Amino acid sequence: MRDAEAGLKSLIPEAEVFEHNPKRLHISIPRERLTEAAKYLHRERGMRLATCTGIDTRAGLEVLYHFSEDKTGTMYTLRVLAPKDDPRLESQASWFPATDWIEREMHELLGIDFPGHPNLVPLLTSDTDWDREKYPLRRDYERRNEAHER
Amino acid sequence: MKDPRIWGLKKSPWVYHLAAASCNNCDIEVLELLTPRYDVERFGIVLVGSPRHADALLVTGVINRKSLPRVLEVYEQTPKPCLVIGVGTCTCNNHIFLNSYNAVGPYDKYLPVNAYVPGCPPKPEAMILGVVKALSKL
Amino acid sequence: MSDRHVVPIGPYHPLQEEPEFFKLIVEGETVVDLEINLGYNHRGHEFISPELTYDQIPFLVERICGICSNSHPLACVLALEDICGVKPAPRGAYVRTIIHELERIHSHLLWVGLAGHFIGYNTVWMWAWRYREHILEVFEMITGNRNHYAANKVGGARRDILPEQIPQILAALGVAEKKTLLLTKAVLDDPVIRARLERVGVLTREQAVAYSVVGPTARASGVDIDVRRDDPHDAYADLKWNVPVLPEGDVFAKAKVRLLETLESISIIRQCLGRMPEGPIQVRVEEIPAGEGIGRTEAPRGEVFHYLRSDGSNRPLRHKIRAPSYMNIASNVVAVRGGSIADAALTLAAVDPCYCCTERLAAFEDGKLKLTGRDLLRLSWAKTERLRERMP
Amino acid sequence: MTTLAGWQLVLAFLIFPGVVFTSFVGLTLTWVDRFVSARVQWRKGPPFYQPFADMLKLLLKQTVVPAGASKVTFLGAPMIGFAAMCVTAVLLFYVNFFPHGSFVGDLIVLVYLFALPPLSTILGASASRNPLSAVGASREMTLYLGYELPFLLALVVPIIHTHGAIRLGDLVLAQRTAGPFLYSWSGLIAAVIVLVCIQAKLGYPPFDIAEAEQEIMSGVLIEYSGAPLALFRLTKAMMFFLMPCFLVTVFWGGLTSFWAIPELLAVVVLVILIKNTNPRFKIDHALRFFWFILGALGIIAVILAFGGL
Repeated sequence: MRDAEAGLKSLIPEAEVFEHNPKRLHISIPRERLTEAAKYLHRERGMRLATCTGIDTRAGLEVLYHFSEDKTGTMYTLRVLAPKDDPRLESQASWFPATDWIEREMHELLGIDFPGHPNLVPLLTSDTDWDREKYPLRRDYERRNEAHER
Repeated sequence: MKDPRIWGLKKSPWVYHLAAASCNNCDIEVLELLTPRYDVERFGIVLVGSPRHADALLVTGVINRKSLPRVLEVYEQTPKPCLVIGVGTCTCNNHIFLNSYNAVGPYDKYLPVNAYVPGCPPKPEAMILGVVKALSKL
Repeated sequence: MSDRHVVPIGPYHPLQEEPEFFKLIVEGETVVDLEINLGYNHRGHEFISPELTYDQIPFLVERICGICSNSHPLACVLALEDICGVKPAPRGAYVRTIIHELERIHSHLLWVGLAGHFIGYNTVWMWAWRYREHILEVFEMITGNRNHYAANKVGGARRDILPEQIPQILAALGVAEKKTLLLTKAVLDDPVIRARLERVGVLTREQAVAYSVVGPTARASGVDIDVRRDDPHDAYADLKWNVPVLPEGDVFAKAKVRLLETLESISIIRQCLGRMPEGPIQVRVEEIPAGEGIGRTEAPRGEVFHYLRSDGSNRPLRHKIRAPSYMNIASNVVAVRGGSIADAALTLAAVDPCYCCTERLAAFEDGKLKLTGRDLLRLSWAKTERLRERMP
Repeated sequence: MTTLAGWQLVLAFLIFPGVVFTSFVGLTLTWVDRFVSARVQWRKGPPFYQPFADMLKLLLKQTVVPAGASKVTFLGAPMIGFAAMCVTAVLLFYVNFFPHGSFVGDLIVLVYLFALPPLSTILGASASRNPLSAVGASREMTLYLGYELPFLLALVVPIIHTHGAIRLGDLVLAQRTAGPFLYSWSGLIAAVIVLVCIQAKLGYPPFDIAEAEQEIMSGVLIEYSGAPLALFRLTKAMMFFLMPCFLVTVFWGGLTSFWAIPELLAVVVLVILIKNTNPRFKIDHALRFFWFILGALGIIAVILAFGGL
């Protein structure tokens, strides 16, 4: 039972920890406790945010915050679920600049809203011809196979 | 001497390097053409800083939505007759990014491309051959 | 001579360069703010990879960046091995490590050349790139291509390094070491370069941690992280090398860290060549079970992060890719603020983004285009010239 | 006193010292410059006909005039510089071969003629309605103001040597009798100043501030293409030949002396070497360099000249 893991469990009792292997831990926490957990891992434990992954699953929009504890080389992944009908997550960009770009990317490619983000403008997609309602990384995005068209 | 215009273009092709959504490998290889080992200046090929002075556009990368309007603008600014030489497989057929939502197709959908230099990245010798072949086709 | 009228579009003239990747907001000589305009290279890798099978994905991710085209496939393959819990074949692990370190050498030599170009030493550029050709020749011999080596496979390496190739590798390493030592001496002892790079584009340790920067950018700001040592994969567990970390955080520290790292890489490769185990270079992996996997490796610019989620079929459900420059470039906003325009081009190049990104650069003063990318370069050279005047 | 008849003048203007001869020699010297520069970087360098091929190609390419740019000045600007260079060529050679035929004050006329090409560049750049070339034009003006002062100061020295002769013919004659001015202290300093001013007038490094990076004619003349661009480059090539001729005429004993050709080549090689060994100056730094360092040198040279050295 690593102390970071113990500290997190004491902070958020309802967190379930799944140990994929000694260096990869996945911790599922409710959506509301995200900021608390992230602040604990970054500020108290001094972990570095590798990146965040947004996945469109049947259960809803799942977002993984990958924190890396560089001293021991272990990866702590916070797993948060936002329901499809209300894709909203608290933005960490105000206190943690590293999440600024990745939240903007998830916003434009997956349609997750991040209230509290300083400037939630598109990061990667074109400024001229891009349909803001369509999210490419969602499962329902229609895939055109150019190979057959030609 | 056939048409002197063509002779002039053949003997001093000024090249402008246009990169739209490329992985920069072809761009580095294009730059390597200037280094002592390949030195394209012996053919009169000079890398110029503005499309206005260019005779040949060395294009790389698969155009993505954001860089398409800029690519067309640069092509329009280049005085004709000008060559378009695609460097790398991305410019031939969109390569591995064929089904990407952001790649809007190889150059020949928008510009008349005179020569393709396949290869990922093509060797500098292949690029020189590409430019020479494009010129000889004139 | 037919005259044709062309209507220029937009406030700035798009003719000279494409819209700026970095837009410096300046007041007089000092840079006040930086607007970063991404998206010109976005090709949607994460969208394409679920359509490909696990064998095809390394070829896709290789084309993310031309200069570190071995780090992405390696991280992706490590993620797959993380899902299946498989260890690569010992000899394959050593081959992968050798190619990974060789790429670091050629990437750092490339950056040293570009940095020289940015401060006006074009001979350093021609010189560094000339000796880089030796490494590219070695790559061509081992893997068949100058870049995009396709060297990694789930469970090991795709091609073996034959015993008769080793003498040429050692010869190329010898040249690389001699020249890197020369470059290190030339860069570290040249008073003008020191005056030009020291205290320029400083990224403090707190800022480095806040922006979670990785690689040489972090190590030059006193953050001691290196994925090869913290989360060792392949042959790194049983190799010995030291990780250069400097506290200053300025461009000079970043140059020094990169040069010292190149020398470390050369010694790593020599250690690997010395103790290459015999045996097959890959382990047969039948199928990828359902699950999640994280693959990380230390690319020349920092930690490359790949996350894969599989559902038991031969295609991934989700593939997250994060290149090191994604975090480093974001830190430029803080690094360039307050500096002079002449140093701007250099500071932005210090995080070593690929060549294309540093090309598109311009300075604006209250909305009006003031200096183009070329002007900023020339300002940078002129400053070098001025410093050389003042040198004794 | 031989004066050229009408048709001889036209012939002189078009063929011998004028357009054809000067541009031919100018382009060949440009090739020498590119070849030596390439060799300095271990490169093979372009073939000998490269500048001619560039000229031919540019002349026949399409000219694009940006909308909104004042068409007349945009296309007219390069012609001013070109015409000035042709007249200079005729005047310079005429004076050297018939020193008695030169008129009073032709030295001043030459100085003005040499000032026209930079002015035509500035005119062209500001006419092309592009923020980048406007920035380039303002820098070219600053640079011009910079080197004009020491340039004039340096020309005062030979005048003092010949006790107030404004006529170029007298200068040539004086040098034929009393030996070139270069061998006197003041003459040497003045020659060095003129050499540096030539470097700046040609826009070669370390003074190519108005042009972008390595490319020739890109910052200031970013909008130009086709024939106008060819005219600008041809003017520059002719200047690359005529400026050393001017230096040799005024300081090194005229063009007719036996040593004229080697002297010319020496000056050209010097210009190329300076070009290849110096990174660029920043505009205000260059201005300070011209006014204070070269200006001071000029005053010293004038004082020495008065002292008869």
